[in-house]
Amino acid sequence: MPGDKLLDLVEVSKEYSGTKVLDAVSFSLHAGEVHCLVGENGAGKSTLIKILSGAVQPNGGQIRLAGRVYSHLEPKDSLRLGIATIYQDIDLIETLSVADNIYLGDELRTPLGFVDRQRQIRTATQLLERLRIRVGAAVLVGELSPAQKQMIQLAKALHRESRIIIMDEPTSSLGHEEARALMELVGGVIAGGVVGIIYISHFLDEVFQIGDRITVLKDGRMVATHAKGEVDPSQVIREMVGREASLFYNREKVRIGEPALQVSHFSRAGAVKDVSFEVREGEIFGIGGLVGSGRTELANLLFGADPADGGRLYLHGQDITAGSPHRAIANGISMIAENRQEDGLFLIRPVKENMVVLHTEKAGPLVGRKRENALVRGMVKRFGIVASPSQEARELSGGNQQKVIMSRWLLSEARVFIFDEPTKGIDIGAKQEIYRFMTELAGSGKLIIMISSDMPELLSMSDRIGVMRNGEMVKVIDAQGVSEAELLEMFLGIAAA
Amino acid sequence: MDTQSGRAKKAGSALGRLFGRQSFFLVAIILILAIAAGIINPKFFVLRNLLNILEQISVLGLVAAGATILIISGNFDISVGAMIGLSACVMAMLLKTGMNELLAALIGILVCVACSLLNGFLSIRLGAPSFIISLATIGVFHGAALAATEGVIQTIYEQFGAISNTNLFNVFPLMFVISILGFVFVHVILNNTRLGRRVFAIGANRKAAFLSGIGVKQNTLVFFALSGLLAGVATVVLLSRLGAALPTTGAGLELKAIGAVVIGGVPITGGTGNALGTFLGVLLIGVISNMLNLSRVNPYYQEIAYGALVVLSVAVSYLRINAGRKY
Amino acid sequence: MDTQSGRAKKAGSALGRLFGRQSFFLVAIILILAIAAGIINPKFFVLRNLLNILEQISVLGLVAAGATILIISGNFDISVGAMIGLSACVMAMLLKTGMNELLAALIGILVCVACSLLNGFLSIRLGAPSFIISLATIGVFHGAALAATEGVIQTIYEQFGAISNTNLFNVFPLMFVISILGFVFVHVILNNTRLGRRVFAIGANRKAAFLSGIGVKQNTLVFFALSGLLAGVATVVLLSRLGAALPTTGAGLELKAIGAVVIGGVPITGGTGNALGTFLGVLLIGVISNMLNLSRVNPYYQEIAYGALVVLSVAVSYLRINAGRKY
Amino acid sequence: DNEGAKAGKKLVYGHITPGPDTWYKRVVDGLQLGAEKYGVELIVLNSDYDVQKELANIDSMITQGIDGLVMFSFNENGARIAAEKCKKAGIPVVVVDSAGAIFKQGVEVVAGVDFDWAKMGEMTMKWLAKNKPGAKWMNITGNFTSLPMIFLNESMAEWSKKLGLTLVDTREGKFDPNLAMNIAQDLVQSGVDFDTFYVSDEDMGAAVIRMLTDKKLINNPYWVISENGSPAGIPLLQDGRLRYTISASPGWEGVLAFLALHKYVVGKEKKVNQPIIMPIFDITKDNTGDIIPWIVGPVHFDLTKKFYPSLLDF
Ligand SMILES: Nc1ncnc2c1ncn2[C@@H]1O[C@H](COP(=O)(O)OP(=O)(O)OP(=O)(O)O)[C@@H](O)[C@H]1O
Ligand SMILES: Nc1ncnc2c1ncn2[C@@H]1O[C@H](COP(=O)(O)OP(=O)(O)OP(=O)(O)O)[C@@H](O)[C@H]1O
Ligand SMILES: [Mg+2]
Ligand SMILES: [Mg+2]
Repeated sequence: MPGDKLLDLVEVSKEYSGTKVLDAVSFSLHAGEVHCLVGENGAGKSTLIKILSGAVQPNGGQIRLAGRVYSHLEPKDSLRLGIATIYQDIDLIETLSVADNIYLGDELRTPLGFVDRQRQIRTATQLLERLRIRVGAAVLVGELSPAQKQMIQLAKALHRESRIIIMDEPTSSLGHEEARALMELVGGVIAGGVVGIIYISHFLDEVFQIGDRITVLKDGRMVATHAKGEVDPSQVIREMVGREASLFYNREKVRIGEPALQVSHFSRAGAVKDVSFEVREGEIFGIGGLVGSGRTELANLLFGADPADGGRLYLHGQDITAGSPHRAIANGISMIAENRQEDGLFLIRPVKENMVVLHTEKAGPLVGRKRENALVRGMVKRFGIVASPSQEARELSGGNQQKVIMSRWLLSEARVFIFDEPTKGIDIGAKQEIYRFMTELAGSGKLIIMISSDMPELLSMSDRIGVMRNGEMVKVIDAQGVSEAELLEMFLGIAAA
Repeated sequence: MDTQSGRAKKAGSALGRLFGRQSFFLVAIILILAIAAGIINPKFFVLRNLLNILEQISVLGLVAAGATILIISGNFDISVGAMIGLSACVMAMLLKTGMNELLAALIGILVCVACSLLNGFLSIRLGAPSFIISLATIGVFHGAALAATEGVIQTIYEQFGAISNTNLFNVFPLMFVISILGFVFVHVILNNTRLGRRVFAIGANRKAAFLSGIGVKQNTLVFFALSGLLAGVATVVLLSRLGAALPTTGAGLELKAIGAVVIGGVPITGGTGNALGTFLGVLLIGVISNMLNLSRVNPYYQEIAYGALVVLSVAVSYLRINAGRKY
Repeated sequence: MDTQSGRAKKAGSALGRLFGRQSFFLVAIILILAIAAGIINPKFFVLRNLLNILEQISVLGLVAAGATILIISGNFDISVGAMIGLSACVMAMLLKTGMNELLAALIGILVCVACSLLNGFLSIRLGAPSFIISLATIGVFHGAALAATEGVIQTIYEQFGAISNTNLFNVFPLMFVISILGFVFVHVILNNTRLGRRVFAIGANRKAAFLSGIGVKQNTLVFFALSGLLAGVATVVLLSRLGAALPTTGAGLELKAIGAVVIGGVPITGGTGNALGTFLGVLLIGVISNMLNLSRVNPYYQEIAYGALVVLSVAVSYLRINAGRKY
Repeated sequence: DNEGAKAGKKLVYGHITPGPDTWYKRVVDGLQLGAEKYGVELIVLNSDYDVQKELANIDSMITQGIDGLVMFSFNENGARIAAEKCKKAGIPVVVVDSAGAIFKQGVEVVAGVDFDWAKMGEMTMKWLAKNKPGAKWMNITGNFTSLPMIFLNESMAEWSKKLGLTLVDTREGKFDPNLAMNIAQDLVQSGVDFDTFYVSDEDMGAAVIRMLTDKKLINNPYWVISENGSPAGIPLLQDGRLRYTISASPGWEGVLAFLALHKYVVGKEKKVNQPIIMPIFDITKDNTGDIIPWIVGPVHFDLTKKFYPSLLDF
């Protein structure tokens, strides 16, 4: 039962240096509905909502909002008109506290006009509690993990009494529990019947769970808008990708061999406690746990990115413990970091350089352009990266950036791969391609450790799963036949040990 | 969650919290240098000498306080020395025509604000880094001062001495009090006002600031105006101290100020920092200069000693903080 | 896929691709200024004058070529002027003792490399920005030169003139050819070597570079060494040109070089840029200085005009690129 | 070789000045006065104390085909290069303030106008010894690298010893009044025993005097003496806070340089390497009227007539 019309985007278009990334897209939103936006990486979803939030100026079309017609918006107009946006990429001020970030541009003030930081911290704490975000309001944002930052973005958007809330892949770095909390929150907000939500996600189950309408974008054009219940996931996938693809990936199993990689007693004060496990030949070893359980910290230790208090790594009995990423890479270890923008991308450098950096490091003092170009072309094609190799990485859509990072490490010819949230933000079609690649790697004798907060992914891709809780690897289970609910119980530590 | 608060706890002792870590080490270095200076020459600790130091750092202090805002916000103004020269010459010339001192001071301050705004405006309007714009406007300001004075020193003799002659409670040089007020002003702006939040936001992440509805361009202009205002006050103090102005008056102050700000813990890319750090940076520079002057080091070696002491200070204050940094 | 190739095609005309956008506009500005200069004073286009410009920019060119590497990598060395002064004095003193010219030149270059490495080493070791370290070492280098010479000019008369006297094909000043070779060297490093990729990677995102297995610290030292090497060659050329050295020889070159690099399109935060842009920045500065000298503008107004022309050039080259930028 | 002159075209002289400064400005004024009087065009370029810019300025002067150059360099080498390059281009050169060094190097110029810096040091010390026997003095010099400063400092140190005075220490004021003031303030505080500041120009001297006045230390115990006779010092001499200076007028120096060059260019002078050493006088409270004015005017031609009649003889 849709309420008032909150918003009408009419034939909105956007070009970047002559290329149309949005072509006459129309889109509307009513009070009390969740309108989902789906499409492949680079389809133009983020661009569309950035036009609405004022971050991007359209080249044509109208924005009908609050009884008026706008040709374009500025962020401050948009905020004033009651539009709150949670961006896909984290855009917070790392040097300010959580409370300062939440109230940025809209500070609470004392009667004398000074910023009332005490009150900001108090009210922010209340807000965070209400949203079940367990982060202190006075903590500096720079100290938070990506997932925590993502949740702060949420709080920042929600602290204003907004009528239109835009969420661009809000759950991509959240754990299962946080994602479920967010779903509940969305449900609660919508139930009031006043607010409308635009929701972008690559998780179709989420979309079908909370969406009232679903709009599909492809190559910057609108394919269709469906009401909930009039469409099934396979049709939406077909409209997005242009072919059949399954929601669940059924990987080929590889023959599991002897234990090859031995992770032995890794510790780091305050983060990781005495973690040991083995990875066998042909195996994909999954690591699961709640956000903040120390998975990323563990990966950083294995890769030598952070100093460990202790721990050795053996491959076929040979000690390959690394004190630095440089050593790690030399020893045949690769790590795809969780935070693509901070830890991975050279944002102002071309896609090509981003992709081949490891190859260049290996290949000798002179750059071999031909070989590089060939490698880049191969990856662009294989993963369907919507970008030219000479484009700066910052101009890519979030999912395409992730693909670039994946390509970099897949090109690295390592023996041990550590993937930390590998498919974050990647569309369904390309996800399958990445899974296929990982399976191939496993099949060719590489050892793979995969950290993932995406339960279906973790369950379908892993042979065994190490469960982490408070920095400890509490158990290692066989992934076969485990349900999501059972796994979550183990993460939380409710199930019998 | 508890990992975090644990980390936070370890980060700071009571003193550390009071000063922030960098500032804590700066205080320590200043004390060590002061004690060394006192051992070399006991006169260092004579009240009169300590007051001299305060007097000598007051002009640099005002300039550096303004630079703190700019640098945190991700901007640079390296024409400050030249604009001080221009403003000092204008003021001196006006005073020589017999203009009222207050009015002349006001005009001098306005000259600095206008020059600073010009830098800000050009940088914003052209989308060019303020560093390169202000590098170019050095020539404009210095040239204007030259054209106005034809390079001739503008001496005002007994006029305009009120600021430099006055000591509060018969002890504290008024100049230093003004300088401290400048720091307090900057401190309050940075910590207690919306404008201050914007300084950090724009300096740390322009795009995020913009997306939060902050008018990046307008606010940047305000930062330049503030820096100009403090440079203007610095000029008034300087002119009062010197009693004469040349186009080169103030030359080099901008680099010293930037140095003090960076020693005080602001990264050159901006985004974080505080007024106290800058104050300590300025004080450190003042103590080093003074102790060298008192020390009778061979004049040819004084500059070496100065540079080496600054490096040493930076070493102590950064080394502890970045111990174990891998990249 | 087809969207991409379409994009690439539209993005650049033939000229645009050749130069990159910023460089294209720089070339345009230089041409416009040259034509204006020629109208004001036809002597501008006399071959001798054009060659003079090339000669005049050769030292700055070498320094700026080295600064390009450093600035792209996210570092600064503002002690270059002082290290040139020191190295020039050392070389001149050695020549006066009758040392072989080649050997003296080699030692001079090594002095610059050593000074530069010192900056790099301190900055890395202390985790302090190279800007502040090199600000402090200015005093060390300049003081060392003062102490060595006691301020007395070191004149080498007829010695060491080979570089500045020689013209290739009887026309092109050898100095300029050396400078061009410096640019080619930097260009090749940046574009064709792994080291160059590291310059960009470290400048664009230190942490990502570290996680990609690049030795950030070791490579940063190499960048400093390269910058020192080019500064050393610049010193040799400068000394050959001047025939005498003072501790102040070279003072101010660093700021001009940084200016040229930034005009040439390198952001002061590093990460991107190219040697051609810097070369054009240097050429622009050379043309402006020369045309002002020929224009018979009152010297007091020359500085204003110089600053204004630089702003104008920055305007033309940045305005087009950043048109519509909102923050 | 002076086609311009021969063709009856307006002559163009060039002047390269070291940097912006009151002294240099008055030299320019003197040249300008001469140029106006004799209908010559004067081009002035400023080196900004930058050796490279100085070199570019020399090139530029040659490109512009000037008929004569008055070269004022802040380092003897600049003057030498100008002389050599101009000789190649057939342009006569007069050097200012670096005559001694130029003649010593055997480079040919038309004339060198200069002061006898060593003599200046001697006079200063003699006056001090006479008026404050056994004085302990502190030297706040200009730039360590400036040639006149080097000569002056050497001579002062030598005469100070000879006359039983004590040179306590030397500091570089860099001609920056602010720096000179800070140094003086710290020295006063340092506990070092001295009673006189020698400050190498009145601009810095005035700043030091202002500080001493504020601290009520002027003349009690600290005397301030200086050099140059700039207008900035005159009121201070008159009220007794500046004890001594030496009169040396840059305006006149400019006039003399112009005349020396012009006489050669118009062909009335054939001699080269003529030294024109300007007279210097002790100046104290009692004879401030004798200061040769810095600001140019007819008086400088009168003085020229008195001291260098032959220069006007064309
Ligand atoms: N600043 C820019 N310059 C050039 N092209 C851009 C720029 N920003 C976005 N694009 C291009 O616009 C297209 C649409 O990007 P957008 O971010 O809207 O995709 P998306 O649908 O959100 O994809 P994803 O699922 O990966 O987040 C992409 O091809 C992207 O490369
Ligand atoms: N730089 C940092 N400063 C302070 N705390 C940090 C920092 N990085 C991580 N943490 C904290 O350390 C804990 C472990 O984080 P880690 O990233 O290893 O967890 P994770 O299991 O990978 O979960 P996530 O999904 O959040 O990455 C978290 O509580 C996180 O907030
Ligand atoms: Mg997106
Ligand atoms: Mg993680």
